[in-house]
Amino acid sequence: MADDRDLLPSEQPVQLLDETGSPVAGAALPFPDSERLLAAYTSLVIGRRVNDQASALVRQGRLAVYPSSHGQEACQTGAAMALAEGDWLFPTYRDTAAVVARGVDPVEVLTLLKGDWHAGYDPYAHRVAPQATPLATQLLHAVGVAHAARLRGEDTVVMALCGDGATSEGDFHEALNFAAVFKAPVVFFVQNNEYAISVPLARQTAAPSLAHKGVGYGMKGERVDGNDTPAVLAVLDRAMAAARAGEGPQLVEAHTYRMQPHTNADDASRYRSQEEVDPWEARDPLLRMETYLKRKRVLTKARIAQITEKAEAVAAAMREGIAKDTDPEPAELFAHVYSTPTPQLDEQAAFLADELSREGTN
Amino acid sequence: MADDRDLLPSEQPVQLLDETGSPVAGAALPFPDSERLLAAYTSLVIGRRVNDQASALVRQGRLAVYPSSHGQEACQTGAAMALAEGDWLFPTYRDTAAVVARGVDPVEVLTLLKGDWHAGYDPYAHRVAPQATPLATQLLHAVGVAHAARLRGEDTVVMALCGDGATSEGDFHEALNFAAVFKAPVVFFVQNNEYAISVPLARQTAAPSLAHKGVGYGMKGERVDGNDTPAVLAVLDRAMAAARAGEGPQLVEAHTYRMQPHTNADDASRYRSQEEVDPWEARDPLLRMETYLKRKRVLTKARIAQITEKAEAVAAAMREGIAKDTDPEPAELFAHVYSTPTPQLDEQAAFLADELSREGTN
Amino acid sequence: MATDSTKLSMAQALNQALRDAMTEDETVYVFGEDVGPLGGVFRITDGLTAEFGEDRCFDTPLAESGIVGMAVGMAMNGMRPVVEMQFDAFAYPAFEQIASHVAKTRNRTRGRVALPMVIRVPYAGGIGGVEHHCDSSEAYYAHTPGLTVVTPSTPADAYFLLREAIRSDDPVVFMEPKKLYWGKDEVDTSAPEPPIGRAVVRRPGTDATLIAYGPSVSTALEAAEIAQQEGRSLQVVDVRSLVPFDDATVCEAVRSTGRAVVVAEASGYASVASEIVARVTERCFHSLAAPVRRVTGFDIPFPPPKLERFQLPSVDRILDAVDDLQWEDQ
Amino acid sequence: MATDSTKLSMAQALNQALRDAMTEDETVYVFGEDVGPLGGVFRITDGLTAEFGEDRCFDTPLAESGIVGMAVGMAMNGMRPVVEMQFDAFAYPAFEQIASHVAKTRNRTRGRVALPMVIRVPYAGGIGGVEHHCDSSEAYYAHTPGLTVVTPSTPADAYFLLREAIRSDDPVVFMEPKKLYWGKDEVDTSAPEPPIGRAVVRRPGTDATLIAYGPSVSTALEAAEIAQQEGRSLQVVDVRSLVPFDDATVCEAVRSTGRAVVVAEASGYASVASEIVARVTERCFHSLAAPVRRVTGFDIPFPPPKLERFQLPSVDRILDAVDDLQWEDQ
Ligand SMILES: Cc1ncc(C[n+]2csc(CCOP(=O)(O)OP(=O)(O)O)c2C)c(N)n1
Ligand SMILES: Cc1ncc(C[n+]2csc(CCOP(=O)(O)OP(=O)(O)O)c2C)c(N)n1
Ligand SMILES: [Mg+2]
Ligand SMILES: [Mg+2]
Repeated sequence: MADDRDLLPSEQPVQLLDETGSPVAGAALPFPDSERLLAAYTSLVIGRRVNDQASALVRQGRLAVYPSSHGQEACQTGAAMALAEGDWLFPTYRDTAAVVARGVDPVEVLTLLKGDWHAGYDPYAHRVAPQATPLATQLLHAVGVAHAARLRGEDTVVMALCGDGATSEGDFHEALNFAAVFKAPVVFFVQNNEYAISVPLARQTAAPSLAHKGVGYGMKGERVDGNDTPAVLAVLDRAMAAARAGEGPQLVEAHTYRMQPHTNADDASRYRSQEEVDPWEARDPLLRMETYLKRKRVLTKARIAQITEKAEAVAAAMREGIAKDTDPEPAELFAHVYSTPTPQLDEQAAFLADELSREGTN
Repeated sequence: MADDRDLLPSEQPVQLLDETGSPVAGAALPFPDSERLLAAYTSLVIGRRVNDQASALVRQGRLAVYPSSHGQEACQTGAAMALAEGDWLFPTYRDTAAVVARGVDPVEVLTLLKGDWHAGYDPYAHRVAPQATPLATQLLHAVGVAHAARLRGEDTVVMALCGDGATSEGDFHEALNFAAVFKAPVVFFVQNNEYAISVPLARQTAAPSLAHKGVGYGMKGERVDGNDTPAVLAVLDRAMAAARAGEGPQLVEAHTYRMQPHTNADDASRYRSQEEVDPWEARDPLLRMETYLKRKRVLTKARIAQITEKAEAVAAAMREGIAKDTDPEPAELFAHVYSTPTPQLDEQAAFLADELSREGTN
Repeated sequence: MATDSTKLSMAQALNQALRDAMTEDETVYVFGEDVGPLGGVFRITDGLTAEFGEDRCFDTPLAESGIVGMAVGMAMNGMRPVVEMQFDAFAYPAFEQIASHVAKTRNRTRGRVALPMVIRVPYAGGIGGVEHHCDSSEAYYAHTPGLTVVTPSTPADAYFLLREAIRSDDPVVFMEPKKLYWGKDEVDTSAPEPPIGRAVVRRPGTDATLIAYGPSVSTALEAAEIAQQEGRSLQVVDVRSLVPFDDATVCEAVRSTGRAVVVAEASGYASVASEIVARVTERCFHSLAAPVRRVTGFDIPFPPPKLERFQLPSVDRILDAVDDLQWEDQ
Repeated sequence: MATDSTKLSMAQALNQALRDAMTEDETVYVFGEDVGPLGGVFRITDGLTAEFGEDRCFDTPLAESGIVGMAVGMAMNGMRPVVEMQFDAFAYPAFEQIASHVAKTRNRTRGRVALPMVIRVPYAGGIGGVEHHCDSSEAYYAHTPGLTVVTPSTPADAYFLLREAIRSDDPVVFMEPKKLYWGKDEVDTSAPEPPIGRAVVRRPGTDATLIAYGPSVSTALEAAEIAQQEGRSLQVVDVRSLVPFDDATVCEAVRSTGRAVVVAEASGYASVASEIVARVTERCFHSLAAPVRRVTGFDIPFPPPKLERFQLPSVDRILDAVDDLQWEDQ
């Protein structure tokens, strides 16, 4: 126990790139190379475009609702880029950009919010769990997936995402504890965006930081500037490597900010002032990376044009895909409840089919 | 955050009296005075007697089951003695000795295990909540009681007990977090007796200690030798005072050991060896206090005789009380479900009454 | 307290009930997720923090078991907490606290510890909500002895049921049909009636009885209206109080028509609708010309928005069930 | 695998089923509280850690939501977890995981993610257990679409139901009547039958049908035996599979006698017994000479040991209900 202080997170969140886009001197972790950063920048731009396109689709009435990660794209990008092919991602409703960065078609992701079905993509195709709505519940599934992989001797690591609010749920506690006891290879990545709908962080915890929650599980907590893409990458890379190396689960807290309302249905003016939001504009993760990469001359005008084009193509595909008529068949209601419908469901399906056929003939 | 290290518990559990019954030099906390220690010793002896009497009653078939705190009496005594009159105690099924030390009639406490009813005492009479069976659930009730008292401006502190196993439940997490966020005056007192039925501590947590769990809530954790009565008293006194002074909730972990099986129904030989148990005999809290108090000449032969007599009287009253026929009336089944029975329950009560009257006439 | 009859939405009526209860009784506390400055995601607690202060109406950390468990403690210690579960399915983390403590504490303690608390649960579908936001979870609570379970279908009932629930010395699970939040109706808060335990005949009728509650009452009334045009007179009973259940009113209604359909949105299997069928049949068997029919949700998880209309009891489905009540022979 | 017919207690039969399943399929994992070296508080997992190693049968930290949630993840990732909830009421902390994930994952993912997992729940009374150890919680699960819910009443059924549950690609809530753990009976593990979804007539009879499951089947059989002596022939159906429900077998039985009593230990309100009454009445109305009666637990929290016999369906109570089936006129 001589080393319990090692479990404490750093006093300040890890930062590699400051708010002006300049590298931080004497940083704790190595700076990712330019190639990786360029890929990250591309992902940031696409993530932002996906977020904003989805919000626009809500305004146009084509999606019911969208919880945007606008402003949190460094975390979204980092979460996806830190994964190897065999790894798993466990996202929440707010992590559409991460899911897309992992390779899932945005239109499939938005199936849920379009109202066609619940999870719209095949979780096994890219090893991405369905986006979780009941808070913190997915963290336990992540532990189970990781434990199963470990039992089979695979070197899979699972990245489990949640928000600051979700850390208050009992399942958060049970997940971290199970992972620690079983040394399950999970990286718990908390995006602390300072709000759970209207509830500010101070109402969520009295701890010095959310990363401090690791201590109670014998897990080192790490804090990172969540709007600093290189830092997020470096910290998550290290956490993934540690988990993969058998060092057990890791907890990373990213300090970021929810720039927009919880969803379009929310009215943030009821609980926070514009003055609080404004300073965060200057900390925008895209801006910061752009400044840096431009200064480094990795990002040229031509490159930016290319990337923008790519992002626009993604947005166009989203608009197109969402515009498509993909209405599910009523019969599907009974198809997936069990591997084989029960006699009761067969009866009910027949009832509905009959009703619909009579509707049709009326 | 410069002071997050202050949240870490001490490297070693606080000890005032070592295993040989000698005061520890340079102890962190003041030694309780002899009067208090004599009272504590009396309570230890009675607690032990209550435990062993209850176990005997089980063997005689007069109680269904008894989860004994034999060996944990220092914690039981400390938990009760740390309370002021207006304070509340939230005990578990294993804390009968603490409940008795708080002033509740042991026969009333054992109503549950005698099978007469569930909670057998009036929780308001001594401000002792019903003994909780569903693990960790009572910790939240403790927070609610404390919060209500604080809202009314009372200086009540609530002592909430649980075991090492219970710290793994989601409700443990939610209780500590709620208490910390609302600065509720609660002392969470974990009796770490190294087992949850058959499951050893190592399967419960990977943390350096359970007291480390406080850090994640911004709550200082404290560790204490749970078989060292003066230390338990001193640590709990300090925690209660801090909570009462508005410093928010406190977490105390006592290191102790479950000397006997989980209950009489348990077979501990399936999961632990006698060699593991044996060394703990020497750490017995009674023995240690007796040695010390004798050496200090506070405890004389006459005093011991007096105390033994007192304990025997408690045991005799237990035997007598338990032997009494206190069978509850079947009609009581319907009496307390609602403040006024529903028409449905009235109907069902009448049905049962009719059935019984016919039984009677058969 | 408002004394005039005014048009209020159910959301406004609930807000008024909380406001009036908090004014009248300083031991009433309101808390939950986002119920403070935001006023709740459905605005049921709108303005309460501003009016009564942060102590009386406050946000908690995000943990439902915590919310209910803390309410248990506060109720033990002289308060009357009213807590909000944000949506039906998000009350499930609190299930242990509800089943093992809220429901049982009075009985466990031989009547010594009462838990005067209200758990508000916005429930059911009809608003195009995504998964986990539309469960009809009333059966879980209604099956648990010790809980009072009520559900309003009008703004006036919402007001009076909530006032009575808060005044009750027993814990009440208060199920609010989300889709009815915004519909306005007359509410005369000065004309109290005691609705817990009392069903009400919403529409008289002579040929068959529709037994409904919460979100299904309006659909039943619509069906009755259309049936009227088709020459069939349907009586509509609003159960309103699932526990305790008003056998007298319901059975009298069923006996008077000899035929009945139970309408409820929840999946039918082992549900409150099953119970109503069972008890009505037990009590009115020889008055029944046909078996009591059910129009309920299918035994499937609540569907995605584009398919939800197939899950909800519809006017047509109710009328089909009525048609099925063996009118020709027997 | 044992191939001979042997006398086994239900506890032994369950243990054998786990053993055989783990031998046959290396993706079967058993975990929970005290299931490792101790072998479970009821010894259902006795010897499994010793035989299959600590990876295959292991103790977890003490957290039911954690246990079920981790099982969900393992099931997603190629395993067939079998988890134990130590007692009925201690499964409630896992309710959210069960209702929102275990039950819904296949459906949520359009059939892409199956959850082949079993949640074993020792349940019901009859063993003099103290509070929170005797709940009959089957209705909570049976009402939740997506779960298969079964409960054996004999050692042989215990064996085959558990084997089939583990083999099922759907999540199964496996309810074990605690009071039947120790009763021995013949089990021929080499003579498999597929019992999920299939009720069984345990005793033929012509005058009335007793419909029971789990802990109540033996009581129903006893009642039938006594009725026989009194000249009344009672048929006994063991439902066995609560979801899916075997309408065909149950209805055929009821139609053949025209009278029926449903026997279940759980509180009656909004219960599985309500469902059986409702569906039998819906389907067999014109074959019924009397309303289907229920003998269930009262709508009260499970009583303390000294009063539990009043809560359990008794032979007398069943016979009284049979007497009540309007034998004279109608
Ligand atoms: C168990 C549960 N309770 C409540 C909700 C309703 N809800 C949805 S999002 C949210 C806030 C979550 O905040 P946080 O975890 O910080 O994530 P963020 O939305 O900020 O990304 C709440 C209360 C839920 N989805 N699940
Ligand atoms: C929610 C819940 N799950 C399971 C149990 C069954 N159970 C009773 S005591 C116990 C072990 C508790 O261990 P610990 O918290 O260390 O307390 P101790 O018995 O050692 O005092 C278990 C698993 C329970 N009572 N409640
Ligand atoms: Mg947040
Ligand atoms: Mg312990």
